[in-house]
Amino acid sequence: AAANLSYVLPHIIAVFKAKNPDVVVKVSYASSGKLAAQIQRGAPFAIFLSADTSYPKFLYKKGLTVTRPVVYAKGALALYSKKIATLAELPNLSRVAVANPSTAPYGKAAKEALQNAGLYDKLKSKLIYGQSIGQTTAYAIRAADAGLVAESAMYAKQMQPLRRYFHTIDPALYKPIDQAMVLLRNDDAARRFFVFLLSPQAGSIFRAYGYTLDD
Amino acid sequence: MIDWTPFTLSFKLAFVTTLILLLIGIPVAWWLANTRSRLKPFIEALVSMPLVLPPTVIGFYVLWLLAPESMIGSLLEKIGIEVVFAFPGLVIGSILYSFPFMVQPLQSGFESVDRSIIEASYVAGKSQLETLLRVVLPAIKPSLLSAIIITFAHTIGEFGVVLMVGGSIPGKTQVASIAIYEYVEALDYEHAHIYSLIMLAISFAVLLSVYWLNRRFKRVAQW
Amino acid sequence: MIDWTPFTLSFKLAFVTTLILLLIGIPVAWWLANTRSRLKPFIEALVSMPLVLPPTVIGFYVLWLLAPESMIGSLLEKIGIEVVFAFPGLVIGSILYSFPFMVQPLQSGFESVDRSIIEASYVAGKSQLETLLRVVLPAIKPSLLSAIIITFAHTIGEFGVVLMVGGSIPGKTQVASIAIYEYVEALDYEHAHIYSLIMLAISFAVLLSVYWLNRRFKRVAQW
Amino acid sequence: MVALGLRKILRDFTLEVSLRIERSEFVVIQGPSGSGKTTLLRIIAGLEKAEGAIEMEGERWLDEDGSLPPQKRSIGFVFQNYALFPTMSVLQNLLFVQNDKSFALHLLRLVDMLDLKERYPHELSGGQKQRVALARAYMRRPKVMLLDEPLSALDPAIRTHLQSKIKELHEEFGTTTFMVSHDVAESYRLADRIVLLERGRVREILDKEALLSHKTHHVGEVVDIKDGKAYVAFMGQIFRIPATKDMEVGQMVPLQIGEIRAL
Amino acid sequence: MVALGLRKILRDFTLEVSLRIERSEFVVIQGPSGSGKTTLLRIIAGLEKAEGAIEMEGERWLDEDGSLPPQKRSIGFVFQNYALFPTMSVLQNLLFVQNDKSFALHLLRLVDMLDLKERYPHELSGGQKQRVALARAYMRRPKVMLLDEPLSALDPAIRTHLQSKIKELHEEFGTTTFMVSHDVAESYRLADRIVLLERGRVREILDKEALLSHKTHHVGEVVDIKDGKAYVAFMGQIFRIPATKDMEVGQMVPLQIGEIRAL
Ligand SMILES: Nc1ncnc2c1ncn2[C@@H]1O[C@H](COP(=O)(O)OP(=O)(O)OP(=O)(O)O)[C@@H](O)[C@H]1O
Ligand SMILES: Nc1ncnc2c1ncn2[C@@H]1O[C@H](COP(=O)(O)OP(=O)(O)OP(=O)(O)O)[C@@H](O)[C@H]1O
Ligand SMILES: [Mg+2]
Ligand SMILES: [Mg+2]
Repeated sequence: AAANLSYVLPHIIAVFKAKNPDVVVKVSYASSGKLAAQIQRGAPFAIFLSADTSYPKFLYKKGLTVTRPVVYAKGALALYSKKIATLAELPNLSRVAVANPSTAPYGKAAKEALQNAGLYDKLKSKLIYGQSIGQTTAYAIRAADAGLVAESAMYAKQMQPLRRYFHTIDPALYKPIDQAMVLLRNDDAARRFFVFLLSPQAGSIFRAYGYTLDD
Repeated sequence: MIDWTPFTLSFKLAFVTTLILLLIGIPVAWWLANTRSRLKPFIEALVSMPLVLPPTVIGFYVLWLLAPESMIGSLLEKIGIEVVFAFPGLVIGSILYSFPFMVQPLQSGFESVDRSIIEASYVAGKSQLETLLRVVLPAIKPSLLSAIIITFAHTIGEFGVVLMVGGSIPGKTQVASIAIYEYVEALDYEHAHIYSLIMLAISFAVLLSVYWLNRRFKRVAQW
Repeated sequence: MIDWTPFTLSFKLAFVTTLILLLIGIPVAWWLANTRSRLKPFIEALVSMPLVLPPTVIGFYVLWLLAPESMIGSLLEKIGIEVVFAFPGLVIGSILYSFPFMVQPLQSGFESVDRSIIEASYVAGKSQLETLLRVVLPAIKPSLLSAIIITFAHTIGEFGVVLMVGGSIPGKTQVASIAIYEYVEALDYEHAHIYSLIMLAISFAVLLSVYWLNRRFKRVAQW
Repeated sequence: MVALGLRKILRDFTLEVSLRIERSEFVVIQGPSGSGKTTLLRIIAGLEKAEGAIEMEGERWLDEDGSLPPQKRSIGFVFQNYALFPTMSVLQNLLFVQNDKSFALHLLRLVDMLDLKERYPHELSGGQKQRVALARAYMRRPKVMLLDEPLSALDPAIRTHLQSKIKELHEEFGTTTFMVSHDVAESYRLADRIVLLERGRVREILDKEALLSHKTHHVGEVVDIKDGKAYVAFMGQIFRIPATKDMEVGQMVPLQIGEIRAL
Repeated sequence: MVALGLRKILRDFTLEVSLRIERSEFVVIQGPSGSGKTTLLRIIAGLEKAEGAIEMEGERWLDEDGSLPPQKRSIGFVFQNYALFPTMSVLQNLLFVQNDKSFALHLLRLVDMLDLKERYPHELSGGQKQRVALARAYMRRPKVMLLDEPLSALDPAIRTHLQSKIKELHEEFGTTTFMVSHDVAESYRLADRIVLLERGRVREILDKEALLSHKTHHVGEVVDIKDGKAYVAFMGQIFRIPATKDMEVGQMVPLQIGEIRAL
């Protein structure tokens, strides 16, 4: 599963296990790029939960999946800063952390948001790139003046004392980050979990962790 | 609650890797130290090559090479050995990446050993192998120790290759370094700190006892 | 089209790091090889500690330590030195992580050098420093070379620490290993292959010429 | 029968030696510093490549077809720099060659090193190391013994003692012995044949016949002549004897031991 | 004035030496293997710690307050194992000590090593290395020269030659010299004073005259006892000496040479 799911998935799995005590769910977190490369080379994963839609599509096109990509949740961007509260103030700062647009879906969205807000060119030289959303968050809370992070990070246990520094970003500024998944193996337990992930019960947990869902 | 499996996996991996690398590295380093072949500089440069690529990228190529779809991979699959996303894959990846750490110090140790004790052993009728094991290796103990410790510690800490080839499967390929990395990624700094501390503590204890034993032993048999 | 800046950055980083590490590593290794302090095994174990944590995690702690919010970071900021997300930060991170690679081989070299040539130099009126530079270091050239090459090559390939401390800013902190890593992550294998090949080719050329020169030099002044 | 015909070039130095001796002979090699003595022994041991041939009591150790590796040549070698194994104690140094403890202890007693048998080489004085090296060389009971100045670091008393021991062991095992020595007295005492090397070539061979005249007596060095007395250095002492006309300072003169006294 | 009062313990070996000599004297140290000669020189050089005091021509090199580091003691040292710098050529070995090329060439000529001045130590024979070590020790024109068997690996011809050179340099520079030697002829020729060590203690101090009456101990083997006479094998001859009560056949007995005769 994509690394940004590491706060929410344990919760979902706990609920799932309460209903299906016979199924053992093991999660391997890594960046979606690594996971896609591994799946291509026969990694023994049953479900791939990506941070975007492009990696599942890539695998689907190669015929490595059982199902088409299905969006299970949408991520939202948040601004994290101790100094400012809105995007418009960003140019006053000297270092702004974003995820790498070429490898992380949240990076792509962040770039888009900045462009749409007309800030990208001004900020370009002040951007610092995190390789993953976790790294970007680490930058934001310690080393940079601000960062565009995943809203779901706010729900991580560690972030509770820092919650007030998270500020929402207008969702209109970027295309929602569709997180898609594919089923890779046709076995019953995997299918059961796959289906559970799309259930309203799972949906409400996703929501509680800052993701949005189409109704 | 602390899950100890990543730690046992890490130490198992480091132990197996170091052991195999000793068996491979000693002959290679010995050959390099003694050869007069014109190819020597090429092979020396080649030995260091795994160092210049990022571990993840090495892992990526190893994955490509050993995956069931590849020649080697399908062969291994046929004889029933699961390599990628399994412990043997971690070992292969680590061996490849840590190879220079084993060979380099050993080679420089071999190169600076006093030739005449080797000759004295030959004259005493001892084969090259026996000379290597009973005369040369004991004489280059500082280099041997440094090769073992660098390799061991580095395998413990490395996670790029291992993550790529093994895929962080809990209880199977998720070693401690990956676990710590994942905690950091998940912003779970508390667990990251705890795991790091445990890792440091165990490793420190292991290394300290090695050095301490080494020192005690030296006091008996100084050289 | 190939962007060469990551490569020049990588080599600049490796060069600066190796140089500084030589300056720090030689005295430390010399001290460790000669001391009779009871603390020696502790310090030896400590020196290897950077190896047992994953590079990214080390990078994480370095970031924490040097960030503008920290004591050290704010101090540096005040005197106008930008550390994190800048080249100096990369250097500090790399030095920290590669420290054992420099110290270990040097120490084992120093430990196996013939004491009597050191004494001969003292008797000739030479200070410890001059003895170290003109008698001991030349005498342990294989170990010195191996320390330099491991450190250099490893700094080229390392990306965990550098990535964390530097933030992958193109032209500033995005070294080649990070660039390659990013291509792999983005599934842009074609570019990854090309960059890897270039990296391997340059590094191979550099190492080959070092080994070749070393060999030529040895033929003149064999020892 | 032992026959050598060798040629070896080291930069501007050429060693070219032909030699034919009986088995079980004791050959002393003499020659100025750098004349090729060590090189000759190393070639016989197989530690140095050379052109030519070595035939050793029926075995061919070197010919055009190749060279027998040192391991297969039954030799003992005392190196000029001792080459003790630094990680082994004195006793272990001997046992490494041949795991025969009683023989090792016997040899250590001969060279008067029994008390120090648990010491490591770096805890020994120069002469002590040399004696261990000597004892170690005999451990294999070799057919051919190569001794490169095996007594150079020793005082006269132990030196004479070890000379007789070397001679005894030589006879006991029927070893063919090549020994480098700079000591004229020592050479005359031990040798069946003396080979004089100079710049890599054999200048002269003193065989049994030539040596016979020296056999029954010894040589001492004239260090001073005063008032009709010659001061002669012999076996670690200076003796005063009547000077003869043809005596000169620095000369080696033939001597006899007139009298010994028990203490 | 040079005064030493030293004590040093190495495991079960204790060196305890008191000595008082004139400046510019030539002192030869003799003694059996392992008697502490090298250790004594190393203490004088400051390479080995010791209790006690060293006063050297007015300077205090060692006392309760501490020890002058070897660098500050004006000494030359020829090590028993030569200790040449392996990465420097012969000439560089000398120039490293003192960058004085003409003096270096002069010294190399003295020891007959001028032709090989570009060679590296591993390309030299044992005796050649020893000569380089000797030349190197003089490069600093030291006040005190410490020579640990500096001629042991050399043939008699060059050995005698170098003895006179050492004596000349000693006189030219007014150096105080301590030289370990096993060779009596050499000692007689060079020494103003001879110090005999035994088991770490000074057994006797001799000047040249006294050396004449000094007797070395040897051992011989009793081969027979008949009619109150013991037949003793010594140096290849059988001597008849009065038997004492505790003599037994096969026993090794301590001996002295009473008299020698020229032939
Ligand atoms: N590190 C050590 N530990 C224990 N004993 C030692 C050590 N070094 C030297 N010795 C002992 O000290 C004694 C004196 O040694 P030293 O080298 O001074 O002898 P020496 O008179 O120079 O002998 P030689 O003529 O054989 O060179 C010897 O008996 C030796 O075994
Ligand atoms: N590697 C080398 N390269 C060039 N010349 C060498 C090399 N090794 C030895 N020689 C030369 O070969 C000659 C013979 O050396 P060897 O060691 O056999 O002399 P030796 O008779 O044993 O002298 P010594 O009595 O001084 O030990 C010497 O002149 C030496 O300089
Ligand atoms: Mg020789
Ligand atoms: Mg000595």
